[in-house]
Amino acid sequence: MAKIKRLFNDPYDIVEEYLEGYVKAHKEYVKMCDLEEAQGRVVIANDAGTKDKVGVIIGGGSGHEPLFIGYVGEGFADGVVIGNINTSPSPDPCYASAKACDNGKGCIYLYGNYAGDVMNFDMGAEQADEEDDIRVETVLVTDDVVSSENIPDRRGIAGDFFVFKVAGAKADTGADLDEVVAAAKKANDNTRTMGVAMSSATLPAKGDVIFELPDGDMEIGMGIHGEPGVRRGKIDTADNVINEIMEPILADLPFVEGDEVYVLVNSLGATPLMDLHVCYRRVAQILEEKGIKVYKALVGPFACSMDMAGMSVTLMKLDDELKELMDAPCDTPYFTQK
Amino acid sequence: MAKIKRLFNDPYDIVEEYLEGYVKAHKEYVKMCDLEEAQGRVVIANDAGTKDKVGVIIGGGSGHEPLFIGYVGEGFADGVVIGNINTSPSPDPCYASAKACDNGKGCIYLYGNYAGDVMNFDMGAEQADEEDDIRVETVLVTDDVVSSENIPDRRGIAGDFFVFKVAGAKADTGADLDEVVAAAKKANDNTRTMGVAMSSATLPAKGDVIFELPDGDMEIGMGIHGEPGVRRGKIDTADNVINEIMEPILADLPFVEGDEVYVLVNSLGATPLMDLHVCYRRVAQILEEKGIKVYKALVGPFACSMDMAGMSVTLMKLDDELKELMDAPCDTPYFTQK
Amino acid sequence: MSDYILSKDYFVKVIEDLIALVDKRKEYYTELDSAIGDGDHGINLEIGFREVNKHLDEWKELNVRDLYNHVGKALLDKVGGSSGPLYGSFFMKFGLPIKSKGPDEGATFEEFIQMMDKGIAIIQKRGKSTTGEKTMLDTFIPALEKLRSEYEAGTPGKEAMEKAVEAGKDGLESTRNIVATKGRAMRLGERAIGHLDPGAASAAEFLEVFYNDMP
Amino acid sequence: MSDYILSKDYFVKVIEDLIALVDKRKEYYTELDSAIGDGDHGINLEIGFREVNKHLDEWKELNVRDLYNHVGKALLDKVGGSSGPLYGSFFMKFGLPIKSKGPDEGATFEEFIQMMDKGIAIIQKRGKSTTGEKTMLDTFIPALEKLRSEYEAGTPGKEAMEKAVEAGKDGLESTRNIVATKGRAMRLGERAIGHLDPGAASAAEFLEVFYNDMP
Ligand SMILES: Nc1ncnc2c1ncn2[C@@H]1O[C@H](COP(=O)(O)OP(=O)(O)O)[C@@H](O)[C@H]1O
Ligand SMILES: Nc1ncnc2c1ncn2[C@@H]1O[C@H](COP(=O)(O)OP(=O)(O)O)[C@@H](O)[C@H]1O
Ligand SMILES: [Mg+2]
Ligand SMILES: [Mg+2]
Ligand SMILES: [Mg+2]
Ligand SMILES: [Mg+2]
Repeated sequence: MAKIKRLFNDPYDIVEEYLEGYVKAHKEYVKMCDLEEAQGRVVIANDAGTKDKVGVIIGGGSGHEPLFIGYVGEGFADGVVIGNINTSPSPDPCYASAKACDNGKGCIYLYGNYAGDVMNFDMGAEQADEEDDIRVETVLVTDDVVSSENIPDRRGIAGDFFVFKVAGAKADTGADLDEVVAAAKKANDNTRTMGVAMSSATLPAKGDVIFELPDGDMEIGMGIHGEPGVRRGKIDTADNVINEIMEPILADLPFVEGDEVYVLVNSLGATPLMDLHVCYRRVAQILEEKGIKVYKALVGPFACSMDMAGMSVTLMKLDDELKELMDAPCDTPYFTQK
Repeated sequence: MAKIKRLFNDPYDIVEEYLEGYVKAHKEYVKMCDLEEAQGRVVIANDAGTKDKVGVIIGGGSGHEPLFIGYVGEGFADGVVIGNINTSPSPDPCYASAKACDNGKGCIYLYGNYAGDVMNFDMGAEQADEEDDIRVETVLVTDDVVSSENIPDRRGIAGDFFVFKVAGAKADTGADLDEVVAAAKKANDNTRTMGVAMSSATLPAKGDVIFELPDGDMEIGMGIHGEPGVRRGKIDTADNVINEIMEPILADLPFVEGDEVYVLVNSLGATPLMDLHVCYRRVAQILEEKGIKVYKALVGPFACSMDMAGMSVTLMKLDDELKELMDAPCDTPYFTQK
Repeated sequence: MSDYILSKDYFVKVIEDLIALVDKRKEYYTELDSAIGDGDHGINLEIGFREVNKHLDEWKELNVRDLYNHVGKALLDKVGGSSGPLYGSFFMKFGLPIKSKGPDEGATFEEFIQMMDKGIAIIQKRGKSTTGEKTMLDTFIPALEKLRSEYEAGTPGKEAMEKAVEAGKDGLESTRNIVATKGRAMRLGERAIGHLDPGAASAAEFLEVFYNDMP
Repeated sequence: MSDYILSKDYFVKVIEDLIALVDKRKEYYTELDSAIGDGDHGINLEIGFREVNKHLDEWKELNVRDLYNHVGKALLDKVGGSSGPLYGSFFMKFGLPIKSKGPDEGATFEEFIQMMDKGIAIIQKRGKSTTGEKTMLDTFIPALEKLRSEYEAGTPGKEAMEKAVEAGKDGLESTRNIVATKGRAMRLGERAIGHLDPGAASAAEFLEVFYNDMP
């Protein structure tokens, strides 16, 4: 057995086994999609494809749980396509998810902007169009401010959560595909994230960390797959780290005095709620200083990188529509709101 | 700054700062109790003490978040008393919590069975009785099967969650203090937990792990404060670990064919949802083999030990009352149920 | 015998030296607690005595009784856990036997013995425990017994205290070979054998401060 | 020239040797990907070729076209990510140019060049990329160009392939000193300089297998 502090059986079976456990544990919410093309990699809400609504499909590599799978359920996503660890799913399951979630109004694919995901989901969308005449639109999440100067080239990280929630709530109103796409785009356009990592996640098949980060070092701006960030240095105080993270976030949109925001302070896995709340304290102080109003805040593990130590801050600038969609009730295994 | 992979400022301020962040982040749910005796260590639901119900008070040391603080809100606990990391709160805040949460029907203190907690909460209860004539009853959680042969000597770990939920729901029905105590006791009597740790949590003030667990080793039966367990060995496959954990749990109550159970597969902090679901898969298989029916399951971080890698399995044997109380709606920052 | 007076300054000095002791020895106490408890005994004491240190300049203007009451209340409030109420109550009760209450007055050695007695009795009461359970009482109780018997047998104050400290250390040493029946370590059973009890260790060193500061 | 025939056995052997290669070199590919990507390239390929290995005995009864199509589909389905659709499509298209379809038939060397061309073209299409972007195409495209030009210039098949492998290796080496404009590494900017592209590295070793197995 590997030296990493993880629990699994054959590392090459970990995704299959976790999915088996997942659909068993959360059977009131979801089931495995039984289409052959789904290849056991599509999980859908129990009522997917039966309601008069746009099918909301999210997905990407495994290892970010509760993202993506945890947000399939009422008022959120209808289906999720699951890849190997840190790896986009393949085209057939992407295709199958559209088949399973469509009910005549078309489907939206929502996922973080990574080349692999784009290739595979696009192939799935083509197939859905060609073989079943299902209209599939895609909105890529691009919230990671430091991943590129050019917004469409940016990665999607914890901001996924806001974009998916908004799209899920919009679809739930019975809106048509264009409207759902517009809401998702609006959410993405108004969302910015930046993170810091203090350790690497571990890969079961490698039996080791993905990359070396010496004890006591942190990497500002690191991606949730361990993609290198913008600066490596010694782990600093929470306040200094938050100061450093908040600056590019605020400057980027920019967020300005009078804005109202939804805040997400996200754990990448091993960073405890205690530390996240120490971080949130500083985030709230900075926003107050700048005259930016916090509408609501979420603090916890939303978009992780398995056992990585680290966190990210996401801000979404709100208008009335976004507030309403964020506040809409939903019920999924990992996010329920009255 | 310490070499541990954590985010905080002065380690001696971490609890105060996390509480400040917590009440800011979750202001729709909770507020700081402003009684002087609370010493900034009591957080209460926004409507605590205003409803015609028994006051449900939970608490213990910090570092187990979302336990305890995360479960203060509608249909769950009315107040929480917060100690230093891994350390019982002191008597004055225990006393203050009763003062803040009582509305004439008395209060129940619920917490894990640790000598320090018992001393401090008992002193608080005495004071509430003597100074304010508030009747306070206590139910200690003792779910950790391996911590003693003698049930009343056992520690309370993740089973806290079930016992608190049941008591919170019972109090919400308007039941009197004796009835709430009876429901909490029933929940505790029917709940058993066992865990495994693969690393130690880290202490900010120590700047280091609490105890050494060599890389690749695990300790079966370890407590959530890092108290030694029953066996140390090499990390084994998830299935073998679960087999080893499930045996004493099942034998202890015992859980037998025909029983119906609520399952909690709990992360101690750094163990990702992926691994927990691999573990849940095996738990469900074993229960199926034994003819024990899973009513519902929860999988995630409920009762943690900061950044400790490890997990625990909790089973609660159900009857109709326990099912109804577990299913009752509730709304707190870290557990919401429709 | 009662001519051996412990001055107000002595009682202040003890607190100052306890602050210094805890700061110096916290890693050691924590290490002992890591082996059989939850690895925080030194941190707990440090949290408490840091708080004491913040207020000591102010409190040392008070009489011994109130000074020690404040010290105890600070430990009780800031520490929590087991050692908070145990040491907290110890100091809160410690000053009570002093009859004379002026801010500059000390105590007779007889009173000092009563003070120790009062403090240790409340630990027994709060902890519902006694010797042989692998706790701080394995240090305190034999030390107190020795202090009393030596003093009654005519041994001069400081020398009696020296014997008491030694008896406390023997008591501490005795915790190594017993299982715990109180505190976190009780769940360890046989695995606790071979390890000193952290509270017994801090208690022994606290007593040493009381001894060393004696004129 | 077209007398240089690559037999059915050759094409089977290539797959067998790719399975072995990936198993042997997965740590290396993963290491390269750790530096500038997400540290899984070797694991991705291993997942794909393990699946191929499971079915190879069955698939090798098929003709080359279908065999390679199955290999490609297995990579596409089981791997995902970038390398899944890229290598997957490469193998799926690879067999198409073979005219003769018997289960035991091989291909002419001319067909082999067309096969490489077809496979590499689909990578370009799927990846919307070309040379100079720090991807596997920095290996594949110069290798293919060399293969074609040498063969057209009359160099015998195996020798032409040897030159192609060398050109691929030079291409791989060229990825060390450029920034990425495709794939995960594109977000790295200048920090990618000094590191080989993992996909370019696996591609170079894949080509070597195609060369080594030639009779
Ligand atoms: N019931 C008790 N009676 C006397 N002393 C006790 C009792 N319980 C614990 N102790 C003492 O407290 C010490 C532990 O203190 P500490 O580590 O600060 O608290 P906690 O156990 O809450 O973490 C033990 O080593 C023991 O000496
Ligand atoms: N658009 C692209 N065109 C060509 N090759 C690409 C492209 N994107 C990525 N690659 C290749 O894929 C390799 C990465 O493969 P792998 O690590 O398996 O996938 P992922 O990037 O999804 O983790 C890169 O090193 C590069 O050679
Ligand atoms: Mg990948
Ligand atoms: Mg403690
Ligand atoms: Mg302790
Ligand atoms: Mg990769």
